[in-house]
Amino acid sequence: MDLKTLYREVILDHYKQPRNTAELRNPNREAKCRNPSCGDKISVQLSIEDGRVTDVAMLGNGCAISQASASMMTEAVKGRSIEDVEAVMAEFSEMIVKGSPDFDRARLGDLVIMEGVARLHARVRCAMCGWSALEAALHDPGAEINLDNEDGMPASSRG
Amino acid sequence: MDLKTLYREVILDHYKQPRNTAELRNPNREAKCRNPSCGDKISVQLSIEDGRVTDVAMLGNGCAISQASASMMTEAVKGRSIEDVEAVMAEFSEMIVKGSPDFDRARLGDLVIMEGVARLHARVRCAMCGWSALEAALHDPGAEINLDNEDGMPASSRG
Amino acid sequence: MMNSDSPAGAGISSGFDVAAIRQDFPALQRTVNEFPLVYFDNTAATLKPRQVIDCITRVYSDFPANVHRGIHMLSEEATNAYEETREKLARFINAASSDEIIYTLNTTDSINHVCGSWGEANIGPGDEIIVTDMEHHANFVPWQQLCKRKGARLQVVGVLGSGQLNREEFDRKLSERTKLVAVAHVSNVSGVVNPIPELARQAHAVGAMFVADCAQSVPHMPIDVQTLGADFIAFSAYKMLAPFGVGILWGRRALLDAMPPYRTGGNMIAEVSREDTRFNVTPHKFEAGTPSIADVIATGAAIDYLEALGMDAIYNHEKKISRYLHERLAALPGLRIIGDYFEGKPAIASFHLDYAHPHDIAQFLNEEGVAVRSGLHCAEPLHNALGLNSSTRASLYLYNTNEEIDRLVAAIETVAEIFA
Amino acid sequence: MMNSDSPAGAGISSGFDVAAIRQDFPALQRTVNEFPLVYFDNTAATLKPRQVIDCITRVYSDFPANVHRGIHMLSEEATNAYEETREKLARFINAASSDEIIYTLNTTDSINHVCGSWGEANIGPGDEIIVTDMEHHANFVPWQQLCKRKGARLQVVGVLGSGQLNREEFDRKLSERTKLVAVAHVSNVSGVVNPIPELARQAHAVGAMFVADCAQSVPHMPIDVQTLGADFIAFSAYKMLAPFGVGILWGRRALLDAMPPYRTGGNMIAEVSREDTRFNVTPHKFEAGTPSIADVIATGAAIDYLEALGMDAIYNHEKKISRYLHERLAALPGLRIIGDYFEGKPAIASFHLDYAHPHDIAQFLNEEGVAVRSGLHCAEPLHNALGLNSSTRASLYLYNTNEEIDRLVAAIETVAEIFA
Ligand SMILES: Cc1ncc(COP(=O)(O)O)c(C=O)c1O
Ligand SMILES: Cc1ncc(COP(=O)(O)O)c(C=O)c1O
Repeated sequence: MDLKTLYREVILDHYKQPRNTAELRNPNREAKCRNPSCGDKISVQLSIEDGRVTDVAMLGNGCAISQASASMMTEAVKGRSIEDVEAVMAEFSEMIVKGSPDFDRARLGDLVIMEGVARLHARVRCAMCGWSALEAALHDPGAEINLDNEDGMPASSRG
Repeated sequence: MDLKTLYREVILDHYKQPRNTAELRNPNREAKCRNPSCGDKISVQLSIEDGRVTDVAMLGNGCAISQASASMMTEAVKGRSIEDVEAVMAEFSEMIVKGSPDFDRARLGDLVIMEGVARLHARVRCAMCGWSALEAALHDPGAEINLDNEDGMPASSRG
Repeated sequence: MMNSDSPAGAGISSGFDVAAIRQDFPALQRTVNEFPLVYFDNTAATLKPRQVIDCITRVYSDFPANVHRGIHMLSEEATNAYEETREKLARFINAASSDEIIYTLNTTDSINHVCGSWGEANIGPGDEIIVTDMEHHANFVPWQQLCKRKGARLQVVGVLGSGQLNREEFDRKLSERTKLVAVAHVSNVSGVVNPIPELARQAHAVGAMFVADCAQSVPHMPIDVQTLGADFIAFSAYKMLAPFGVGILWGRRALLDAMPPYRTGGNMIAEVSREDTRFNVTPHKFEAGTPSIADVIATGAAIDYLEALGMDAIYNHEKKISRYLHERLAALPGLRIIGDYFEGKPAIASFHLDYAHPHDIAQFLNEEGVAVRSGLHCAEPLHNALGLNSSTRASLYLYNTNEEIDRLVAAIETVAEIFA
Repeated sequence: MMNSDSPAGAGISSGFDVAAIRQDFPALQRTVNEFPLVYFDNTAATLKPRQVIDCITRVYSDFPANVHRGIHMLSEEATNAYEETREKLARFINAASSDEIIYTLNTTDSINHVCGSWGEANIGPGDEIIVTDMEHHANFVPWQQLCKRKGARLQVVGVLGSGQLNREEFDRKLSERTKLVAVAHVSNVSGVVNPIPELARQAHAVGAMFVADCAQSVPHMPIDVQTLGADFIAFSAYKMLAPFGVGILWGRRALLDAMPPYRTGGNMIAEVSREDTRFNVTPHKFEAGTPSIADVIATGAAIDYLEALGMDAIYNHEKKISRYLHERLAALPGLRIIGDYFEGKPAIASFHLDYAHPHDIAQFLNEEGVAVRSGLHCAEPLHNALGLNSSTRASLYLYNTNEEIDRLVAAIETVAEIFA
């Protein structure tokens, strides 16, 4: 898929109309992720009940890839069990960060259309921003994660 | 003049039998020079009376070039007026440090046979060690001069 | 000794012959997605002419030895060429002596030298250091952190809507408490050229030291440290056609002589005993360990290249393409350039588009073969001051042309099509 | 991606084929006074194979761009190759993670990082730091100066007549007051190999940090930081076939994470505001400003070259030529080698002659085409301890041969003729 097609068919829809952007009233988990290369920030809020993500919101702004990826993320995790969410996170990271072809396509579902981002190495950070916030919300609630400058992996430095 | 000839005909004579190495009884000027590339040190002592170097000694040890150059230096300055000594120092430095062909041959006399050292860039320091001590004895008595690592010029750092 | 071929563009009759100059740069032969490369990321690093590349090859093929006046032939050749670059650099910026030229790793390292040596020794509680909002992090964070360590106060001078320094605020913040002023000569984002001679005169009048970050000026315009007025300047060789790995710190001899060394170790010493160390003289006392020898020597080849073209001619060419760049960009709907255009502005334009994010812009520009930077350009305080998250920067150099600017404009129009 | 040609000497059937290896090194084609060059100054800097030289040319011709994940193609290529070397270095010394590899300017800079960051933060009055008399100034002066600044005490452990570390004195000086121990893995003068694992175990037992200066071990023998036992190691790329301009600091991740940055500026930050700065993570928080990008990438090519030959095979070759070197030199009248020979001694021999000064020896050896170093080799405390003003050092590497050792011996005999 060439870049224009990737943007036109996948990214722009979510960029222009990102899903789940209404602030939650009573989130019980929340975290932020910041991309130091552009200063963009995404916050993720979760409502978790009985081991299940009953509601999710992503707030903040950024480039089309980070917004689209975070928006798709909210759709992918809403209503899922935490176990499922963890598994999806792992597969998404395998696809985007490792750029490995060996991820579980079935588990990723619609997210597979983001595969083309893996070859845009400098944009891996963008694609991971919302996901890193999600991961922090689950494992280190309240954290403000910085994406590492070089390899797009979430870094543990806190404010 | 090739290296062997330079050493055989010029350097080794002074190296093996350096002139004016007896410590002076009552020097009125004295300074040291150290070559940081090998740790060698040469001290120069002067007796100056009525604006004239009535006696001179060079003490210390080092490589053949530094010893020979310092030994020749003592012969060149003994009995000369300070003005003459300054002029000889300047011409010697012109010949060795600058490597310029425009030095005053007449003024340097026998010292001209050291000309071949100028092309041994790494040895300029060696050839200048005794001379730098002489200069310090005249202008900054008591100093311990260090030869600069790169260009063989005396440096002003004091102990 | 290491004199290189003249640049093709320096022919007698040709004036400034960009087409010929371009032949010297192998990277300009590259294509991206089948488009010829348009390289507009020169603020980050310039391309290298074959004269510089060949010089590196020659050093490593012929005399890849360590310096410091080793007696064998290869070391002698390396030492001579290494010290020759110091002479060339001194002449290039009109330093009083080549002893005032210190080789470091990059501009950041040069500024850290002044901060870690002069700053550590001279800044105390209650003192103030002035920087500006338009500094690169390299000339901001070290001073900020020094102030924190020392209980001193960082005074940050803002910028006006035009992008220019707020001189009134500068005058107000400068006081008897000011011990050091650190200002970029040319902003790497807005291209603003600060009036260093005047600012330095004001700083000196209150007894403050003046550091000019010349990373974006020395490569682009003639610089004479005798008239610039700063006490220290810092710049990077790789931003002026030379290899990575060499920064330069110039400082006034008397200041350098009085400063303690920054790093310690081999070659910067005169004598070492168990008990104590006597240091070598300026500049060697600041050059601990084995330097980037080949990169330094090839920096000499880069200076030969720049001097053959002439810094006046280079700056004139840049002014021309800068005017065209700004005209063309200003005409694009939804595009705003950071800072007002002014006559003589270096060919740097950082902009934002109403309809697209800098990272997406850079991505699509790359798709069309146009290389630009997007992000904060290591100048977060400036972006904060302007209320911007980030920007897209096109920065040009001596080999760039109006035709390439047309390519940039066409590529931005593609972005508009996709996002609009 | 940046994989280079295999070295000619790594053919399947050929074992360690020195004749073929030598073809890779352009400098070995040189003559000095019509003699083929014998390069025995490898401790100061090694020659470079064409694989490394070609890699530099390729970087500057194809993607001479800055790193830090710029979005355009050239920056992406540069970033990928730059980070790939970090992986290669991590594998080469068996680091737990490539995040533990920090690029610096040289070994001296690496040690200054530990001293200026960990040392500044952790050393106080009454604390003690142990070094040895056989340290290079790079691993001596920084600790001595730190002790002076902090009111701490430098404990210097001497060497025995054999050249070996005085272990009894080490045991005696090590105490609860010891906060850091800094020791060379291999002496650059005597070639002594210190027992780092044991010394580090002892240091850790009293709660001290251990820094190993591996500038002369990593290029010559297999190194595994997991078993070496040190907390930090430092070495220089240009001593292992790579370009000048790259030092490496390896440290344990947890220590690096807890340390403040050494230099500050661009790229080592996460967020900068007027008031404060949050730093990037390890290793980036230690890499301020633009690094020696091409030199780092070509360091990857050097590692490819060394790995294709195999570090075991390289060390075996060196042991063989070392034995021959020591045998031949020991047989010369009036010649004494610093330190006793031992099985496995790296091919370094520093010697003095009764009848001639090291500078004169080096001069005449150069005349015969043999390149050696003379002087203090940045190890003045060792020369002081041995009562020597200076020495002449022959140091060999993977491309050197017994025939070249014969040339050295013949050249020393010429010196004897002239001076005797
Ligand atoms: C104005 C300015 N200052 C400082 C720097 C930092 O230079 P370096 O990365 O060589 O340390 C840059 C580089 O982008 C710059 O543009
Ligand atoms: C044992 C040892 N340590 C440190 C150094 C210093 O290395 P650099 O000059 O790369 O800083 C050397 C270089 O000669 C060395 O041999």
